[in-house]
Amino acid sequence: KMEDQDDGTNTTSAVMAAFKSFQLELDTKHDKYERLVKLSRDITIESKRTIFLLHRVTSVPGVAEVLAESEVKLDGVRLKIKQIAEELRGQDLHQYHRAFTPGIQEYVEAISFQHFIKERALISLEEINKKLIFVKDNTKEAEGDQGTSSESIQESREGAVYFQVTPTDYLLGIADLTGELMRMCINSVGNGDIDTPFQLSQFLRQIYDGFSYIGNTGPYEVSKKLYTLKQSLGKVEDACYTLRVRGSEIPTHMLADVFTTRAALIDPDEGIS
Amino acid sequence: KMEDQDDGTNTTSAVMAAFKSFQLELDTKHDKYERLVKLSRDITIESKRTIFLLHRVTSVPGVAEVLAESEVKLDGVRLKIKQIAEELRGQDLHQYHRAFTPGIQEYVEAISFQHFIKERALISLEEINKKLIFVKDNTKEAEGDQGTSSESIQESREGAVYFQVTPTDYLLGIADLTGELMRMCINSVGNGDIDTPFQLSQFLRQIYDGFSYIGNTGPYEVSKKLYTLKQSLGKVEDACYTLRVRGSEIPTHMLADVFTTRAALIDPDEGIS
Amino acid sequence: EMSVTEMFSNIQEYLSADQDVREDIRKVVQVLEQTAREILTVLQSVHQPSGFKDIPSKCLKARELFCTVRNHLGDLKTKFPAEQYYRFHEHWRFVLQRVTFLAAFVVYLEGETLVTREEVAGILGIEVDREKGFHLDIEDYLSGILTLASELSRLAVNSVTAGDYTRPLRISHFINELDSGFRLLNLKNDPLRKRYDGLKYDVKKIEEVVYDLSIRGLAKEQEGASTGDQ
Amino acid sequence: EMSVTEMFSNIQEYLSADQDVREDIRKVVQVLEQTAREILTVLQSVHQPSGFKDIPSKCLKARELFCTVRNHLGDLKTKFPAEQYYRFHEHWRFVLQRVTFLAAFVVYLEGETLVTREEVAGILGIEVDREKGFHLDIEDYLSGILTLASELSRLAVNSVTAGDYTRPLRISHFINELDSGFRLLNLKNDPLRKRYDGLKYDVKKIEEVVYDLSIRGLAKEQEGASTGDQ
Amino acid sequence: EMSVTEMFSNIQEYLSADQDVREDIRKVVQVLEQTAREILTVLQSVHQPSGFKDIPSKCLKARELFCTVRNHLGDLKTKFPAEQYYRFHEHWRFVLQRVTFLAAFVVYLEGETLVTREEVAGILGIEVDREKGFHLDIEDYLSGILTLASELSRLAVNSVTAGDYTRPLRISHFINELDSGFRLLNLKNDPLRKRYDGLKYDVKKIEEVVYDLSIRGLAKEQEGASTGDQ
Amino acid sequence: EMSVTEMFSNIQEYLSADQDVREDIRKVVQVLEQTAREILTVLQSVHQPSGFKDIPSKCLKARELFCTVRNHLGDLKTKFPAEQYYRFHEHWRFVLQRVTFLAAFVVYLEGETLVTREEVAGILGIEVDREKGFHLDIEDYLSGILTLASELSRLAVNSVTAGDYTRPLRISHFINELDSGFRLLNLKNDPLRKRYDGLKYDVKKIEEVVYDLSIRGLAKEQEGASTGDQ
Amino acid sequence: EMSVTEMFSNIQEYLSADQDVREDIRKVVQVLEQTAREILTVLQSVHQPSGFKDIPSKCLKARELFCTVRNHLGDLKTKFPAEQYYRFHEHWRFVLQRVTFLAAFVVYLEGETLVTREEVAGILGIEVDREKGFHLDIEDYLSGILTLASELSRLAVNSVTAGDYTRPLRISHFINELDSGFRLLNLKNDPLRKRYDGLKYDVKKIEEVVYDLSIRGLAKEQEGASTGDQ
Amino acid sequence: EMSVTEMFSNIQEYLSADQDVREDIRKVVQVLEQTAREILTVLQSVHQPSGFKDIPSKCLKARELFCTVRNHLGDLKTKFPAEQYYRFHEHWRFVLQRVTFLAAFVVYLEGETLVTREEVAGILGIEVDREKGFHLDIEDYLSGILTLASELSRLAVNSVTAGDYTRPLRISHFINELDSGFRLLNLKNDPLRKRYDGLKYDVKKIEEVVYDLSIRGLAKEQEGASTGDQ
Ligand SMILES: [Mn+2]
Ligand SMILES: [Mn+2]
Repeated sequence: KMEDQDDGTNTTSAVMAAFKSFQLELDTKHDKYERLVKLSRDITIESKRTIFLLHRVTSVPGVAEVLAESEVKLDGVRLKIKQIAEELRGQDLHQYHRAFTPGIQEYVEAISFQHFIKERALISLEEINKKLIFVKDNTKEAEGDQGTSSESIQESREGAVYFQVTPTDYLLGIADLTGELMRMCINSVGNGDIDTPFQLSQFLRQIYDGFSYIGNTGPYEVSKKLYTLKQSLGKVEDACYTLRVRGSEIPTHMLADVFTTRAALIDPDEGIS
Repeated sequence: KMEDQDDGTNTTSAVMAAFKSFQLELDTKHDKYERLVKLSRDITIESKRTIFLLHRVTSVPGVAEVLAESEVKLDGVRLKIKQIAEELRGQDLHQYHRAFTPGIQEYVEAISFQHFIKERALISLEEINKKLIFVKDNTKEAEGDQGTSSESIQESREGAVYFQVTPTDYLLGIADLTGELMRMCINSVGNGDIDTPFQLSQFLRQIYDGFSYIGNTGPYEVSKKLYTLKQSLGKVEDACYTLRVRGSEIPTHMLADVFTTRAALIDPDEGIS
Repeated sequence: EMSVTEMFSNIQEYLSADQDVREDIRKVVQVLEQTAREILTVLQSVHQPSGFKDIPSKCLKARELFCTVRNHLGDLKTKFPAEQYYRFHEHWRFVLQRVTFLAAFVVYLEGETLVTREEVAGILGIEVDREKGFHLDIEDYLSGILTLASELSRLAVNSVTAGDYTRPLRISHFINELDSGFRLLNLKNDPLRKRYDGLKYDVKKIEEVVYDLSIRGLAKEQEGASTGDQ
Repeated sequence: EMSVTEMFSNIQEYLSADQDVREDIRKVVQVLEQTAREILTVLQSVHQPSGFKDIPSKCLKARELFCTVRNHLGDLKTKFPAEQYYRFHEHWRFVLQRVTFLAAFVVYLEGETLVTREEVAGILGIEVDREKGFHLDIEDYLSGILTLASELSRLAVNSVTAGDYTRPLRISHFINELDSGFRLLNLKNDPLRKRYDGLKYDVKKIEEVVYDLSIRGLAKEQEGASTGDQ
Repeated sequence: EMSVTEMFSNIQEYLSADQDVREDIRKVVQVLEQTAREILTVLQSVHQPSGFKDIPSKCLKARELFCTVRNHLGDLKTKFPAEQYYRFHEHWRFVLQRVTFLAAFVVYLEGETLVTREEVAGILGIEVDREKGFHLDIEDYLSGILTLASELSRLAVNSVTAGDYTRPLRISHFINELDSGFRLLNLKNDPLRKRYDGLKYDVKKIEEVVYDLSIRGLAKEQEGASTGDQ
Repeated sequence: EMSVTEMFSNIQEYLSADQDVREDIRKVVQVLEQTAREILTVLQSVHQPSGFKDIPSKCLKARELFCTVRNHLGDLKTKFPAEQYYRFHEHWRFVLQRVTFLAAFVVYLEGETLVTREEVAGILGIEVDREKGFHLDIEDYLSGILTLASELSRLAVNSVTAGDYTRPLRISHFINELDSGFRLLNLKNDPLRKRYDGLKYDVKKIEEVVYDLSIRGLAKEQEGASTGDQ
Repeated sequence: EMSVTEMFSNIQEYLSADQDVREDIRKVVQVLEQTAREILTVLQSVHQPSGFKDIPSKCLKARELFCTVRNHLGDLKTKFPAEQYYRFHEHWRFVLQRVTFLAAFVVYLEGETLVTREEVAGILGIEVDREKGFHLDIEDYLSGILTLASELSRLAVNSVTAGDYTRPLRISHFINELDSGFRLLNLKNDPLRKRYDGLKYDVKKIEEVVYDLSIRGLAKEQEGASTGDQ
Repeated sequence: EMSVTEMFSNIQEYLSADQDVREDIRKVVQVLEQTAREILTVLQSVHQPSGFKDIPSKCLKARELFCTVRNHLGDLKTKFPAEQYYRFHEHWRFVLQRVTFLAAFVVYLEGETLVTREEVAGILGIEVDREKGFHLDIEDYLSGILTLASELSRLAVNSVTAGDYTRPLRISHFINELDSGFRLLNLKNDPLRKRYDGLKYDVKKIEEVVYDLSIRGLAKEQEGASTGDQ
């Protein structure tokens, strides 16, 4: 039935050979993409869990312990990012960007949250990227149990592997951070902590001003998050407002009692500055 | 600052203990879900590649070879489904259904396509499920390189593991199959094969009638695919129409030539029945 | 040719049966919702100034209505194969969270303790372990508990209105414990997470009530007395 | 406080620079599209009955215009850092597929062979390997080739109108080979897959033309002659 | 052939007539909305500190404007056959809910009672029973009542600002009763259900106002006095 | 207080009754859809190559099933007061368009004429005039007719495949008439307008079938013979 | 306070006036659409086998109806200030494209030439230059022309059915010229670009008709004869 | 043939010119947006606790930046013929609403008055009357005013936090007046209507702030003092 097809295929081995190489090239690319998607999912989950862990600082006494535990978790995440970096070695990062961008954004959110808790400051893109320079380390490598992905790692080249978070992923991660900061603020109020909300409102306002300054010149995904960001800021400002309003009543009533029964409450005026 | 929180947490170890167990339960569930999503993605990719492979039967002489190769690929897919089955052992399949339904639907599409090529018939749900009963086999198990997931497999129980495709996943897979059958039909015309299009139009009409009969009583996803299904049928009917119309011209011209130069072309009237 | 038609007939039969099951479930769920609303009406009255006096009798009345809930849930179990719980989960998920909340509210009002999953299951006449039969999903249990938290923040406000200045402190203690518990959990971006996000506002509200009482010296006054009561 | 503002200033600078790069790229791409339309107009005339006579001269004219294409692409390369090809890929993806098709069409018309990726890269003055610089992405190459297939199915039809009965057979042979090649590929559900789905209709159309010629004995007549030509 | 043309001509006549009816309805609805906005402006002023003094005169003024509403609705009835109420329901649904709310607000301000469906129908000059003619659909009535609830939560806030510390308590009582009423209803997942879900926020808001008064001893102070007033 | 509770109890009664009506309607509509699907299965078989032979017997079978349709629709009428047709219209709108199409298809297959609204009403056992009772809305009739057009374009294709070369010509004539009819209508930008926009594709499709037959002399050949048949 | 009210009253006056203008425009556009449909019905009949005979008389009839179009458009101009053309453009954009197509179709049928923008403006009694008054926007002109292309591909098919084998060749020539013209344009990614992408299907369709005639020797046969006719 | 090519060449010239105009407009709009963002940054700092002290200096700084706005808008006017305002309206609509808001904010901060359309036009260096040239469309003015309302509700909150207890009362008065104004308008179901629906949330928010101050006696306390200041 298909005789003329037959000799067609035989005589034109050049075209078929070319397409066989295309097949290999495409499959290799797709497989790599798929491995990156899986790494990204792992990073997302572990980063989210780190954020949950970090929220415990507002209720638990041992801040240092929580921070230490979060560092261990983030070290784990960074090992995954190292695997991404290894996959991307010699590649154009942007070719596979869509595969791992969700995970990286979530990592930015987690590390910047941790950084805020430690330093009460915004982590810079440079600081984030500095932590993503990995020295070649075979012992650590063997430890990782992802048999599938380690097969294709080319460890032949000398020197460090590194991963570069793009400014856009950084921005998107920071935009999400503001939601966590809002949660932290409300939690602080609930726990009788008055300093933190005022600190947070200052900090969030700075970030909000920063995003307003960028406005719609950034990528579309950033503009989309502006609304949520504004809402979070509103919630934090409302919380500070309430603290201020209720604080206004102390002097008129039995002030002494307050200080004896609730030593945690300090004069809110201090908190404002 | 948070002294009263402190003794709160100490004195109420019952509640905290309960929540610690909840934490474990939730994390276990989410981890399992995640592993199933990954398996599903693997199944999808491998099933899609099997379908591409099967389309080569209309252009390549060795149908048997292609079928054999597809069987090897589908064996690989079934090993992954076995892993799903092992994850689900003792679980309620529907609890994790959303995690693996895309992969399973794609597998149904691939196996039913293979079955049609072999048997020119629709594979039944029972036949599909029959192939998803797995005997405990430790050698095969060790072969699988997914170190992460094998950790949690409980191989203690005796007997076979099995997986049951739901009727809905079966329906959705078959709905997608019709798209592949349409492709196969047009490819056949392009390759001068006249029997196949008429067989396919008969077969597709039956499936279309079947879906019409189910109508909107099925799940929403099925209804959504009805339009594409109707379009595929239209394309196949058009192809048969063209074959018939152009076939009508033979007798009036130099019929003999046709048979000598293009032996592949048989009288289209035969193809109609 | 015959076989394709047959196959689709079989599937159509399956789908019909499935719809019948769902229809049956929907009916039971509807009456269950009705009963849940009745229990809610009974318990809601504790927010009224007058309602603080006879909490025990309200609890008793609610307990009685839970018999009906048990009956309905007993009925529900018979409508589908036990091992397909999650196939139809969406149908009763909402109402089960609702009655869990109601059970938790009753238990709280009775003894100011957090109802355990086992207790809820007991009150509803269902199981804790999936393997044993119709059970209470952990996320549904947690969701019900979160509704309790927001109900208690309202109760704290209203108990001040009713002149009971010690209850808010006890509620505060209770809610803080609950909050600590929830902070142990890693939630996905699902409805439960969204509901959990509301908890911090309940905690905040109660803290504000306690604060209001503190600065007025109202908390301290009664504190000694009420601790004895507990 | 200062530092947050600074950080956002830096990012804003980055974003501005990014937009400038994109603006530059867009401008070059626009003139490239203009040139592509000109080449297309030159080559389109082969579909006219009169156009079959002087194909070589048309090809020459197109070849000249490819110089301009090379210049534009040379210009394009200078607009962004070489290793960020895929960051801006979407901007030139479409036009690169377009000129790939045009190169493939010229090469086909000249010698009835399938242009290789290397040849296209040569005609466009770009690279094959990503590592070496501005290159031709494999999917863009394949996409351009698929456009050729559909152009050839049209050419088969029009060559019959123009009285050339042997060309369709040669096209049929060529397209069948291409089809066999594409069947080796595993495509994702992306634009390329969608475009590939059209190939089977081109194959079908050409098969129908060949059939029409066969049953009228028109194919055979000239066949001997044209085989010699090739 | 003739008959098909004739048939479609008839159909076109029908379609034109239908479009004319809708156009007529739209025009009446527009002026009705205008009047509704005027009534709202009259009643809105009760939220102003000064507005608490002359509520009765505001109500009178609103009552007068309801004459205009009655006229417009009387006009509306003449625009379409009575039995096709639901065919065009969407056109006036929104404005009918609006004027229902306004009627309920007036009635509340006058005597602090919940307007009945009969009363609303009376004020609007329409029917309660669907059988008797242009009527007030029950869902539209309920929707108007829910708008009242949210208006009253705002009134509670503003009456405190205006120095009236007893009104919030009365509003609280009223709203609680309304809430109990709604809890008797088994609402489907429709727009009304969604709006009802908002009621609990109004209830909570008013409870918090009452709480604020209680904890500052402001509620009791006036209570004795105001009870006399009423 | 009593009165509010009473009032809401009454309202709940009304709402329950309404929900029961809707439940009843839904059930009848469901079986109606089932019957409609059965008729479709019967009629769809005319597209099979073998199906062209025994069209009359298929029509008879469909006619029998329309008895069931009439019964279901007769049942449906009893479920709600006649003047509330438009209140529940959305429940049966889709299925009524469906059975209208099926009636139009049967009538076409029997005598190749366009079914009138009166005929459809007769087949379905319902009214044409809204005033007389449960009727066939004009938009629903038109929608059913448009479905027929697209079914006939498919039939034209398949009748050629089955070797019947004259039917497409008759279908072409029929569809052109229908198209002229629709051109008399001034449709708004509603679903019907969108569906009508699809009619031109059906017209074009059938014209191309007729063209294919004409250019091969197939239309004329059979025409003589078949004209005698009819 | 006074001034704010005054200011908003002024604004409301402005808004009302604007809405009135839009209402007026809508009404004129509606009758214009009616007339456009009538012209279409007149011209559509050229697709009928019988329609090929008296094309001139159909064109005359259409020309008469264009008087009405001119009147309506004259009316439209008076409804709004000339310099606000683009403020209300969306209201008449669609119908203007429609009558442009109809004018282009008439002109083609009369002399097989492409109507210029000036000619269309003349037929419609409007301006070409925006500065001079109510004009025909260039995009709307182009859009009307593209509709003509698809109508001609249909005409090519139907003229073969009607036995006129030379018209498709002339249409093919005309369409190729049009296609070359459009290739000179640099269209943005707007609706027009999308519509232009459809042109290549019309070109292809007509080429296939010509092919069908060629391979059967039908094109040549008549060619000699028909050339004389023209 | 010549003429078609010529015609399309002319059209392409026109299209190019049009695209150039749009490109020019886009560029000016981009820098205008940049300036708008700078003004926003200046004014947003009033929300900082420290920002309440030097509002006048912030306003001065903003006023200076409005010079730049005027220059940009002056530049914008030169990019297209005045009568084609609505042809390109969408390009600058958003930014014009933005700078209107900023102008309204400055004017409010300076003297706590509502900026009129005339004032905005003055600040922006554009016209009020459409006839006189590049003007401020009324919808754009209203949209800018609504943005001010929501900014002021935020300002009320933050001024309390900063210890200024009288500002919220003045804002409340201002917003109520604005609300009354808007109630005079009959807005269609367009974006403006949607934005207006948000105004009631701003009103409510500010009323709650005033309430919080009233119940704690904070409003009165400062009022005496601050009244002197003003
Ligand atoms: Mn987050
Ligand atoms: Mn598929």
